[in-house]
Amino acid sequence: PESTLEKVTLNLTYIPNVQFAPFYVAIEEGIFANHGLDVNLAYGNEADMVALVGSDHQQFMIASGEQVLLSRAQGLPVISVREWYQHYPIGVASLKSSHILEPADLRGKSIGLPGLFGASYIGFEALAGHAGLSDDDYELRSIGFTQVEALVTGQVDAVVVYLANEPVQLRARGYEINLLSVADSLSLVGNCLVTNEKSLSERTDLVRRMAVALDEALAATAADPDKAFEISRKYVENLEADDPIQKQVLLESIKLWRFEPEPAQSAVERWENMQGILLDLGLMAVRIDVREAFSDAFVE
Amino acid sequence: MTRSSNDLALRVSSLEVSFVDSDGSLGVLDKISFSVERNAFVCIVGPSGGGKSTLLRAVAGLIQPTGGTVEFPGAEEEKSRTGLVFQKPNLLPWRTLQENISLPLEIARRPEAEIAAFTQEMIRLVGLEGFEKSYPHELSGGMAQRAAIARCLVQDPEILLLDEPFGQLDALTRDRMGDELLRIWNERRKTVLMVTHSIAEAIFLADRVLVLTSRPAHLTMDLPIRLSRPRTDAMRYLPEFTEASRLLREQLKSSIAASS
Amino acid sequence: MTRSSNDLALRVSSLEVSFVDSDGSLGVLDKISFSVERNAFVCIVGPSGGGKSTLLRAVAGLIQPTGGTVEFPGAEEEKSRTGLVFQKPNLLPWRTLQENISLPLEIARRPEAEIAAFTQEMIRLVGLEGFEKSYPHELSGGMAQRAAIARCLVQDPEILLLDEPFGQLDALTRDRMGDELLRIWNERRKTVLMVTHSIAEAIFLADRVLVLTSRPAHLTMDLPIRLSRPRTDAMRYLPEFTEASRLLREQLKSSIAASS
Amino acid sequence: MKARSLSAVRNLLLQRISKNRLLLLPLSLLVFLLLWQILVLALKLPSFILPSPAEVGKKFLDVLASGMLWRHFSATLKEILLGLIFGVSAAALLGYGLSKSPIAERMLSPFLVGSQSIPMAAVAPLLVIWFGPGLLSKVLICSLTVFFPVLVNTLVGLRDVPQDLREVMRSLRSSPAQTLRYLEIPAALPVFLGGLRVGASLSVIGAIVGELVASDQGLGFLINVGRGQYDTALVFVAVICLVVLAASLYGFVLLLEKKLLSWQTWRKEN
Amino acid sequence: MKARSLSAVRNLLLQRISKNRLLLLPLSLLVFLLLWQILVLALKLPSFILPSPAEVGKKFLDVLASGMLWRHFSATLKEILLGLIFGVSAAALLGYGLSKSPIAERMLSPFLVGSQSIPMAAVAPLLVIWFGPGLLSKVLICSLTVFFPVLVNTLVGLRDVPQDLREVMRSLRSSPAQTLRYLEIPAALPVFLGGLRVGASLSVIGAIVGELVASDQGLGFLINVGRGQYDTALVFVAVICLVVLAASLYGFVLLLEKKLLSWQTWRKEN
Ligand SMILES: Nc1ncnc2c1ncn2[C@@H]1O[C@H](COP(=O)(O)OP(=O)(O)OP(=O)(O)O)[C@@H](O)[C@H]1O
Ligand SMILES: Nc1ncnc2c1ncn2[C@@H]1O[C@H](COP(=O)(O)OP(=O)(O)OP(=O)(O)O)[C@@H](O)[C@H]1O
Ligand SMILES: [Mg+2]
Ligand SMILES: [Mg+2]
Repeated sequence: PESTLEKVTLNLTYIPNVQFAPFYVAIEEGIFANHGLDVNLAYGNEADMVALVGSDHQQFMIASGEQVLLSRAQGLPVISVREWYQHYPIGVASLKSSHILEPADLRGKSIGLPGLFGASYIGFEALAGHAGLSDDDYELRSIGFTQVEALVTGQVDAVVVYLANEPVQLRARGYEINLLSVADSLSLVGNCLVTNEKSLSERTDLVRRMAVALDEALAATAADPDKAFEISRKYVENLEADDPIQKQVLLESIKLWRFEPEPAQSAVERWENMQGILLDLGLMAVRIDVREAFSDAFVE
Repeated sequence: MTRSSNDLALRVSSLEVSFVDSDGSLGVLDKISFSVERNAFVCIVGPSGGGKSTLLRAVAGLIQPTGGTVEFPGAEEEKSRTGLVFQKPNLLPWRTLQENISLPLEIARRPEAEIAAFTQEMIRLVGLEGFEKSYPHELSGGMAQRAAIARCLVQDPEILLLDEPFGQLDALTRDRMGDELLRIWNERRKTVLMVTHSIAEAIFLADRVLVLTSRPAHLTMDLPIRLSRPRTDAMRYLPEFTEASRLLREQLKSSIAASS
Repeated sequence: MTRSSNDLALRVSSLEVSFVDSDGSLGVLDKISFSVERNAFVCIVGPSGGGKSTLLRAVAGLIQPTGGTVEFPGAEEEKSRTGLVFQKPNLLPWRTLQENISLPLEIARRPEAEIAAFTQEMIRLVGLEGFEKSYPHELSGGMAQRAAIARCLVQDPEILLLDEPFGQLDALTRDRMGDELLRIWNERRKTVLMVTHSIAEAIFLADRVLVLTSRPAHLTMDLPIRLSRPRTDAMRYLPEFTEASRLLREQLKSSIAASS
Repeated sequence: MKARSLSAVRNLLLQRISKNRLLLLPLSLLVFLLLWQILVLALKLPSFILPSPAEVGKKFLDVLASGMLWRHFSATLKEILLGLIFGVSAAALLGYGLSKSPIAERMLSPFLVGSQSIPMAAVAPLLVIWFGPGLLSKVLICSLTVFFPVLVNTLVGLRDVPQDLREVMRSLRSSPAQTLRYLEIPAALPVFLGGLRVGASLSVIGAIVGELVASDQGLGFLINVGRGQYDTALVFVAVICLVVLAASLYGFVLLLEKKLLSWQTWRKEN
Repeated sequence: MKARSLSAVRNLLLQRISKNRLLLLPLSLLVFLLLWQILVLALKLPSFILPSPAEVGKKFLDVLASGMLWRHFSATLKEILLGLIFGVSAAALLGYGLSKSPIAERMLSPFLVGSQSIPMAAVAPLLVIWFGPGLLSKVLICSLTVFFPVLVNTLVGLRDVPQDLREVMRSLRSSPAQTLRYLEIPAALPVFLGGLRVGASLSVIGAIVGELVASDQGLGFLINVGRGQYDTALVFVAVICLVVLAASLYGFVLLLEKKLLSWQTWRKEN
């Protein structure tokens, strides 16, 4: 019966989007309910949400790996309990005519990115650093979230993008592009399910149920993307039933997901890779113990 | 009409006023003392810029004297003790003539019907019938000033303070308003303190005429007018009238000469 | 002083003015025609609210007549043809007295030195020495009006249009200003058209007195004053003076009675 | 005399035109659409950067038909109206209070001014914690935006009430409440309404800022959706709705001015 | 008479206090810091949501010493000053023009109002494409923010110039330029400066909005950095700088008012 379901809020970043299809599926297909959860989805700024979860005003959110480290470095007791993404979802897109085929080709180019913060900045620096480039070798321009527009109007030579979104948009509009993926160079922690230490220790069962539900939701979505897309239309505004672009966005993001939890050892590696970049960039001042940043308690 | 000289409506004692103006302090009133008996009609004359308006405003309580006191012996109630007609009409531009005249009654929270009746009566008295709905800007200078007089009379104050109320009226209206004022004063037993720049008007209307010097103003003359009531036009040619006129004119001239 | 009656400074022909006010159209001037010879001194009297100010404003070109024309035959230049003193002082509140008086000269782009000299001369003429740096609000009603007169005189216009300029002055200043006005008029050969509400003043100052009726105003009398120049106080007691006074007073009374 | 009658004719003409001002708005709209279309043709930008009027028009009809537009529009409208009510009342009350106490004004004004310049994005978590992510925080931001111009103009308007009219009221022994009612409100109204004009059009931005930061409805949300899906026509539809909304609010205040200040045509001379 | 002399004493006291107003600001600042500290203690919020005054103070000294604060502060200041110059001049010029032509006002005002309500975030792509991500687009947004309140108050101020003073100028045959100089500017100044007060404090938000969307310098950028690194104390330092900046601009306009409107103490009676 309904009354036994536990009400929780799950914070997603930005706005309703097909990339969040698993959560819509989990609600509509009763996956959350099967685990005794009544989930309310909320949307907002990632940093704000991390602060709210860190202060235990809310319990769950989806956040990118570097946010967990950055916030822990500032003393926020947040912790990742389940990696959602297999690959770090950032890449560099350029028009075919620019002939940027590998990271080294970025030398001397102007590169647009939303700003000198967040996943796109960190992802780009990881990519460039791995190719032996430094900030003197290219010109970074903060252009806000106008990557597609800036690229096609020739304002910049390349732009830092989310792999599942902008490339699809560009290709769908007939632009031929080259894409460099961060994940090809380096294994980093992408989006994960994040909670806080207090919830983890005091409401372990709740956290477990949430993590398991996420697992099942990912599998269900990947198994029938068409159905997931149809379900998403209830949640995502302005989604046409036959919208080829948005459907492609969903397919592209499924490619990034992690289905089988891996042994803890390689997870530590991914977190350490991330920490190394943050330290190099001066975004973190001191090294922390990455083992405390995630929990593998729910990895089956 | 019986008047006891001990029955005072107003006592002004050593009144001093000075302003802080853009270059230093400006003494305007210099130890002015006088009193006004109940129901007396007193006129004030004096040179321009002397301090006549300032005196009236101090009596009305609109400016705080630098020294001295203004008292209303035996005044019954705090309200409606004085009613002031300013030198400028100062009508509220967003109210029609009628609404301007009824304002004091609205402020005093009188009943609607009474407000309407009194207002209409005053509009008739000052001869502005037909302009009830006009806005101040649609009135000529004289009409606006008549409206301001009506606004004061409608309050039925114990002491009427009038600051050159007829300055902008034409000769005929002026005479008529003077007569009306005497009638009202007589009927309703008012005390009147009026500034005027016409010596003839002062003598014709007043029981006493006070003469102020130029700035800093002090009182140089307090002339009783010994003409019987009611006053008639014929009195203007009596020797008493001419004599008072000569006295006042000379006093004014000498006080201006003395101070400048 | 020679004056040819053909030498006109101003010709007003069938002038009509009506206002659209809050309830319909209000006819104010009704086919007014008269002319003023060069260097003549003409006074206008009439009941309050009749349309005297309106007439002056139409002559000054401030309102567009509904009908008729205003002409200045043989005027040499467009500039400084008329100078108008309003019924209210209308000083600019952010300028000192001195700056208010020098304004017309600044507008006419006169040289600095000339501006200073003329301004000072006018301040002396109207007796406001010592108040050069005062702001309008620091002046008494009469002082402000004198400043407004000075502001008009400083322009040295061909035709002076004066709208009850002495309304707020005390009796003595008023007489003095009248004398000064006659002196200026005489010295500088000005044409003067002046509204006043004092019949005595009109007769004392003017070559001709025009009488307007109450609204809608038309011209009911054009009375030549046959007193010699220069005028002296003694003339006030001449039979011509008394007769003119009686005539005007009667005309005024009858015209008010007729229209109301 | 010729010059005068000429300008009289001109005045008459202008009167005619301004009487038929129902014609004026469509006219200027047409000019605007034309300019837009020319821009599209001249710049040859892809339509996801600058869509043509026709594309936007089609999108508009689509979302109108689906009811989506109205849902988000009414959500934003609600925030704005609530924000206006709170913001304007608070500003008017505080403005009156401060105008009576220059010391309080001097103590508070740095904070009031400061509060204007706090970017919402910077204090969003505090807002969410204190006021929740819902309606309240948006109404609050909107009120805050409206608040300031109305407050300043209330202060300026009350300061400019002519001193001699104040003296009239004092000589009539009017109570502070009566002075407020009979003198201060009508005298300060023109400048106050000027502030309301600004405030009313800013209120729209206020509500949108809140929605852009975090929301799941409203025109600001619709903009986020459009941007996220590179559906620029949708963004334009939302922006145009905002513009129309702001212009309507402004127009409403103008109407109010016309009604409340009818004496002003006459006021000039007093 | 007692009441009068009592209130005289009170006035004197108030005068004293307001003369020593150099004391007033630190006082109200102290009250503010105290309230803040109490809030921190009472709510027990973690410092990454609401840092204590001490933490923020320490951070302030850090970034001040490193020169980082000054670099970003001066970048924002530059945008704001340029934005103010452009915005205010444009508004004053256009306001004067529109006040002379009611028809033009009626045709343009919907667009002017509309332009106020376009959220920058929504048109950011166009702005970036047209004006680049750099200084120009920020100055533009800032000008646009300043523009509107100043425009409206210019219009209101010019409309309220007393008609009889206009008649005086006409009777003196003053040219339009002279009427502007001698009558309209001084008469409209009080209300115009009221608009400038609002505009000056809004200009700060204008510049920040641009910086928050896309930038690599300025206080808005610093906020983004602080938020990105969960360094809330840094965000607060930036916000406080903004607040101080806005309050200073406001104070500057107040000073200007005091200087330019010294006649206003006297104006009341005319
Ligand atoms: N608020 C004020 N600040 C400074 N000076 C003032 C103020 N009010 C009046 N004065 C000065 O006080 C003097 C007297 O002014 P007041 O208005 O009382 O004169 P008055 O006798 O009424 O003159 P008038 O007959 O011309 O009206 C004048 O010199 C004037 O400049
Ligand atoms: N702008 C206007 N709109 C409407 N009516 C007006 C306007 N100006 C004047 N009037 C009306 O015109 C008539 C004449 O006004 P005017 O000011 O010319 O009178 P006046 O003869 O100068 O009176 P006073 O001697 O009292 O100054 C009055 O009835 C007045 O109500
Ligand atoms: Mg006086
Ligand atoms: Mg008149």
